[in-house]
Amino acid sequence: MIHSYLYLSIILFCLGIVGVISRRNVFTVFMSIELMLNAANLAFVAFARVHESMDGHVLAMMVMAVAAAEAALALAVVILLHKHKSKLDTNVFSLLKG
Amino acid sequence: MGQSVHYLGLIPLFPLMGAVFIGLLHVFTCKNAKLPEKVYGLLACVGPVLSFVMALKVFFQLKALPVDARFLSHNAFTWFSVGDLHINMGFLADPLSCLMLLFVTLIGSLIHIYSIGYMSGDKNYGKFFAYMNLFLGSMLVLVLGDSPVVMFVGWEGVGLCSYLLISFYSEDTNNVLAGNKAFIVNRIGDLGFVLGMSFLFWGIGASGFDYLSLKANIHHLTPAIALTVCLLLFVGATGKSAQIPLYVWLPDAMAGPTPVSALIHAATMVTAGVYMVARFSFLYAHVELAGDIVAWVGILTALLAAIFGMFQNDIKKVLAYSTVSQLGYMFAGVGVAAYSAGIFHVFTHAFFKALLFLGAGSVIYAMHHEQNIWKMGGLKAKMPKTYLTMVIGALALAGCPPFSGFFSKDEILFSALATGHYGIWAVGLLVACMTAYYTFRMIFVVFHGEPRDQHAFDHAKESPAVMTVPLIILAVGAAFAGFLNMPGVQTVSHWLAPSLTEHHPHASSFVLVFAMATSIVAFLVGIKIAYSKFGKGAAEPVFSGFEKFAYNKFYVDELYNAVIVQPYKAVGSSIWKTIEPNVTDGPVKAVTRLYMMIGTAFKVFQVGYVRIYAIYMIVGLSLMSLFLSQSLN
Amino acid sequence: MFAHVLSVIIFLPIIAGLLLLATPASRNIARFTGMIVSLAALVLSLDLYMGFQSTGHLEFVENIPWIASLGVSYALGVDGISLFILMAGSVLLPMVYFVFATKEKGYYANLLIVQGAMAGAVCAADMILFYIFWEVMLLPVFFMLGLYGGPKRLPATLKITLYTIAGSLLMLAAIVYLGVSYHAQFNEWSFALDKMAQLNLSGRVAAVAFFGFMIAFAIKIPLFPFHTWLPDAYTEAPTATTFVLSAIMAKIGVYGVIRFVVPVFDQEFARFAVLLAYSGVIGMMYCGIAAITQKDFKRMLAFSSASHMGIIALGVFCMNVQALTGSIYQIVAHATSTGVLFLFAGILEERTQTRTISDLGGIAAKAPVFALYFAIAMLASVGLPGTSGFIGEFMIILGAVKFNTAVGVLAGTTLIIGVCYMLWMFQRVFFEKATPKSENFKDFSLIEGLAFLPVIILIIVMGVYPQPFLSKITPSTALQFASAAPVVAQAASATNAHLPELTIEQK
Amino acid sequence: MTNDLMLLMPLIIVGAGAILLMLSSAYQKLTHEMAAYGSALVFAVAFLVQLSACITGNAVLFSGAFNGLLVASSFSKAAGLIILACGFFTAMSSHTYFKQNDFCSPEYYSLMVFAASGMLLLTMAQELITVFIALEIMSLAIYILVGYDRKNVISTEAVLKYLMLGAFAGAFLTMGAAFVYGATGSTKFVKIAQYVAAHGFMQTPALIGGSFFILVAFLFKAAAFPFHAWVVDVYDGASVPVTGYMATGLKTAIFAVFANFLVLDASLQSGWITYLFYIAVFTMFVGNLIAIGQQSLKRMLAASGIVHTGYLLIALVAVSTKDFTGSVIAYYLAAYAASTLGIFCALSYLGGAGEKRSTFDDFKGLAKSRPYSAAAVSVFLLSMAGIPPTAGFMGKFYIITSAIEAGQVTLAVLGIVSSIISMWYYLRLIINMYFCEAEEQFGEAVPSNLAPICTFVLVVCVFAISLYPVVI
Repeated sequence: MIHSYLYLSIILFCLGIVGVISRRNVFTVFMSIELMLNAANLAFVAFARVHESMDGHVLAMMVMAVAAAEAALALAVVILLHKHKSKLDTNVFSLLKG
Repeated sequence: MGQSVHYLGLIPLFPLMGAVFIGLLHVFTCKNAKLPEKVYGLLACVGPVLSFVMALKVFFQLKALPVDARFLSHNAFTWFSVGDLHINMGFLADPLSCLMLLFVTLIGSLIHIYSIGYMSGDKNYGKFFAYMNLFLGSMLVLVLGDSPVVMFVGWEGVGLCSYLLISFYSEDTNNVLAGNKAFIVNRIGDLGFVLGMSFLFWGIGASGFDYLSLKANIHHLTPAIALTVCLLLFVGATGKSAQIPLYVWLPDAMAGPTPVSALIHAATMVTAGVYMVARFSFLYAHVELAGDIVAWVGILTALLAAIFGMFQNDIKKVLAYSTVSQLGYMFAGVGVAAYSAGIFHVFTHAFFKALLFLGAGSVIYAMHHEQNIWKMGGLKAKMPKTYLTMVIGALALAGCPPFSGFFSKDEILFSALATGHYGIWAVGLLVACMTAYYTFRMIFVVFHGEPRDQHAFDHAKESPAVMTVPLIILAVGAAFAGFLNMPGVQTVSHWLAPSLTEHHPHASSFVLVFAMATSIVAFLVGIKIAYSKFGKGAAEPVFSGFEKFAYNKFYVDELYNAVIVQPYKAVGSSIWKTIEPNVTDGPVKAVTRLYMMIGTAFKVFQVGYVRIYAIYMIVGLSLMSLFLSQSLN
Repeated sequence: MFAHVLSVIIFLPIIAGLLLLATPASRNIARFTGMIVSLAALVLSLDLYMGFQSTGHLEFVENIPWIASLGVSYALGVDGISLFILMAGSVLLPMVYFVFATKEKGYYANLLIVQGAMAGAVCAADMILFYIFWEVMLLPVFFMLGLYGGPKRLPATLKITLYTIAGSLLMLAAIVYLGVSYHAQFNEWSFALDKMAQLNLSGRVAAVAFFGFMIAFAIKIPLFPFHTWLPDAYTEAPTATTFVLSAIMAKIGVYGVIRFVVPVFDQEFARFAVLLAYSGVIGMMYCGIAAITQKDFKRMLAFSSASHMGIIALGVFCMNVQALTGSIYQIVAHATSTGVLFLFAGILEERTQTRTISDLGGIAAKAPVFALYFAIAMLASVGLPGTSGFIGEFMIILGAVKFNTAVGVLAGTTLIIGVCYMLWMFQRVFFEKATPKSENFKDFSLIEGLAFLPVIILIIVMGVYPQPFLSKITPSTALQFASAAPVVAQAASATNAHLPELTIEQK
Repeated sequence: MTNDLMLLMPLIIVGAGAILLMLSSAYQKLTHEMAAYGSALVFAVAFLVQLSACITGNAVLFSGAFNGLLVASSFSKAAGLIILACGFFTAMSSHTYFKQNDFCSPEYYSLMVFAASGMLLLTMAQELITVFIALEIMSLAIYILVGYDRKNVISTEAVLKYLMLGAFAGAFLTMGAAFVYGATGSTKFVKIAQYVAAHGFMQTPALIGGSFFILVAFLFKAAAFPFHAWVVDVYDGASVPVTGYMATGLKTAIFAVFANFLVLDASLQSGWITYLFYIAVFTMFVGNLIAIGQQSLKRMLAASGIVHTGYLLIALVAVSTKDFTGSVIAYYLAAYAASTLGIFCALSYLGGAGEKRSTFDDFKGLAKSRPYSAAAVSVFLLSMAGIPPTAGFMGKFYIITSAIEAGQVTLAVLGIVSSIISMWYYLRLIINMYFCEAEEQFGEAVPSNLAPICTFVLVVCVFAISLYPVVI
């Protein structure tokens, strides 16, 4: 029973990874990262059930909170980027290199 | 045992101090205030004369001692001492060194006096005498040194002075080059000397490295080492005493002032090699083979030099080659284990060769530094003293009885014959004949016949007394020194006996007479040919064929230049131009270049696309997890 | 004689130098400070020399724990080996301030620092301390070379610095390895020199550590084929730096071998001695032969210096007391002869504005005193008996013959090679006719003459009466072989195995 | 209890200080100079308290109350000291920096203090989620600081890269934490250690995977190969003081928690040792190779930061889990922080308006115009290069010693080799400063003396740390 949860979380996680490395739109990238975090949350919750302890649920909550903070910052950054180049393609932002 | 006397140390010290004093005087005065030449002259002669007096003192003190304990020694101080190696700055006066001492100081003093006249007017007058004194000091160290190492000090010292004096007229490049040649060739010999000493030390040096201890332990030396040491030391001798193959420097050394040629390159320094071999007689006497090699090298050198001597035009060159050839005789003598004969020839040769050189110097002086004999002639009338003395010298050199050269040379030939070295005897005889020829060729051409250069002839006049008096003294020596070791009398041989390891061959009196007769014949033949060709005066010959070949000394210098000097320089420049930057420094350069290349190449990976960075992460991560999964099962 | 004399000798110059750098002092103040401080150091080290007991062990020991947890301590001391290198530095360096009057402030300051650092490296009795001074030694050289060097100085600077640092970092690894293995064997931390001798090392790692040390020293000496930094550095460096490099710093490399490699790695050393000896002797010949074709006399002297270092190093590798003592003696002799020659070369360059041999000539006639001094130094460097050069060279050759006949014979050729290029140069610069550049060459002033006089006298004295010096060296050198005798002896005999007919019977 | 408070006090002070600054910066009157002094004050006080705490013994905090989430070991305290010092000097140098650059507001300093509180928490964290939260407190603050120059597209790009990859790594951390939690039923280090001790490490795949993900996150923050690519760009984009702060404080915190996590259990450490070995080697060499080619000083320093991470990883490989003091790591971090901060301090006033002086060539002839600053910079560079008698040498010496002692001779030798390689680009700057003539002129007016003073204080530190290695 637990395994299916884990499989799901792992699949989500991998989807997230694929999203990060394949997509060039900043928004999509951040969403993929959120996906990964939620995969982690799912795992936490699932394990919490296995161990029959509340810790996992608490942890999931905390992760969500942090993820929210991160997302807030991410949005700010997105706005900045759009201000500068009016594009959200990560490849546009490659002045720093070499 | 012999006794220790302190004044031995003084003998070399006098001239050395003189050298330092005169040298400083010269250095500090030469720029502005010039000192009168008299001062230098007097200062210069003090040292040698004092040493000569000391030498006499030594001689008489030795004479007083019983024959088997005839040596004086003085150990000044411990020079250096490391592990088994103990070297004292010690001096040893035994009959052998005493003999050398006497004639070195005597002739040294005479030549110093002579130089006062000869060098007059030279701007480096002081420097000259400083060098001369320095030389005499080193020579005396060489003679008196009680161990090979101390001898080596003198050995190198005289080499240095010879270098300095050959390149004395340093304005002219050729003189300096001649000086370099002399020093470098000598150094080649010295390498042999040093290595020889090293082997000797590791052989038997541990228990004392002075001659007496070495003599005592000589039987501990393995034959192989003994032979090696003998040959290596002989290499040293060939360098110093101008034997094949290292004789080439001596003729060029004539670039120096004539008194230098007389003192250093005829009378004293060049005989150091012979002296050294005689010193090591206790060693050479043990090694037959080494002796034979020495003898043959010697006699062949004598032959070669005689051949060259017959075709030289430069009066000093003639004498130079005759010196080389006489040195060859000496080595032949010591080679056949007739050490006393060899040393005796050194002794007599010192007189007549110094005489000849000084005479030649006097001629050159008179002819305003003209050295080509074909520019001279008929000088007999102009400078009788010089003529007479030089004839005496020539007769002695040519080995005319009863002049000194006859007895000493005859002694050598006789020993060769008596010890069964017939080949050496034969060659020796031939050389004797040639010697007579070229000596009198020179005499006839220079003094007889018509003057070839009228102008020079008119201005030519007899040299001042300060130059002629030494000539006369030397002439006396050249004439009568031979009687000291007449067959039957053998004073010198007996005198030397204690310090030499030789057993006189007991040959029948017939052999003795035969040897004498043959050498007299050789002399007569030689002089006859010379007279018939040049007696009436002759024009300068044009050489062709073999003569030309001999006149150019068989192109040996050119050969050495092509085979040794040029390749050496080539190697040098190739190292510097090619090997250093490309081979030795190659790896370093390569590493640097690689380093920079990689550095620039690596910038490519910093593409600047954040996505790519994420991909790096994932790729690395997946690789790691791959290894992980393998390590798990 | 007070307790911390060594520390004073080390830190007085360093502090003075740093102060000079930190303060806006004028160049004259800098020069006089340098003069006074270096003379003070000289006085102190003479005092030291007088007080030296020549027991063969370390004397004037100072030992203050520093990093307790790793047993690193501030430990100083001198023995017969280090004493002479220390003395060479103290005696020679004051001259520089007298001779070179018009240099930058930093020039003098750096000289002071390097003097102190070298003294420290020589006196250090703890490997970490040694390493620190060893590295610090390089920095002033780096700055002097880069700031006051010749036109092509930058590449030379980089080369010497990177080359040397590369070597010494490897040495650091080796040092640490020694410390750790001491901890492993005796279960206490220590980097003290005398304790390292008790280590018994073996196996591949030991050999690697051995080379870690050896390469560092080989680069510093420099030993063939690690010498390629030398010609450029010596040529481009300002005279004083070249002087320091050749006269003392190179010697510290040799000192390192004697002090660190021989006692600690006796097996490896015995194993590789022949190889090293050959590299020494080849270096001698290689550089000596290269020297003869140089157009630039400073570069020629650089090569000659490298050539001499080859022979000095050889003396160390010969594993017998004569050769070792010889090379220590030669260290001082070479410092006094070649070092001084470099100073003379500097003077020559300053007065004629050229370094090209062919531009010069006839100086002997123009400047007799200069010529005399130069000649004496030159003769010492070609090892003429009666000068300091002979004693060491003779003993080295002697020892080399014992160690390995072939090496000995090759080593002997130094007599010839040296004299070739030296005479060649002397002829062109001092003899022959004066050239436009050299015809109004100014002879030494009285001050300069007096400044150099002690060294010239020293050259003669060390040649005529060396025993007093040797008697201070030999106890220590003898001790070197007391420790590692058996291995070394059998190795030495093994090296001669290839010519049995020449194996010498020792009675 | 008081003792415990004492130990926690720095964290409290910093946290409170951060909030206070944040609030007070709402007032118009508060200029950013004042904020700078304020933050400096906070750091100074916290530092002193921490120092006094160091003198008193160490203990597990509130083992009852906080349930052992936080531990103040001597190591964490040392790390804390370093972090606070970094904060202090960064505040000072930013004060001078913002005399010449005008995108500052008081919040900047409060964010810096927030970051510091996150770092302190990180050093003491003994529980995975605490680690995660502390990491995020720190990172969020740093993200903002990196992108603080809103007008500047460069810094925006930098924050994009950092944020995106950082969040990416953060996701790994959470996933790792989840797995570890799943395997052991707890996220507390103590419990995990107990579990590992009971069941062994290699037997539980979830545990392996989890710890692996956690390591990945740490390695990313520490800028180890292959998670290093962002460093150069982000350091380049951020403003000088922030870069300095990241290079020193952040790295200190990360390595503190990294070590704490790694020494949980011997089998855990030994499980990862081979990977750390290779990562260390690659990190050193890749870092060097990136550094060689750089023209901009900031990028070179970033790359050299990667190399130093490599050295620290050597130390991690060599740490013994039994009696872990972390002294070697702490010492190296201190030495590295002193010299790096020093350089960034110097840059913050040498750089001039808009960081005009940034490339190697811009530093030519600096020794003429600013002899003392040039000397200071050379000292820092030599320290980074590990030339005695600077602190950098001692640090390297300790690391190599510990590595060889732990039998990692190869690693030690490779470390040496890498520091040989690194020589060139450190010397290069010295050569430019001393041996080359200036090509263009820069306004050398010093806006304020704080940064120069700090620089020289740090010079003294560099020598002091090496001559009195109290940490060991």
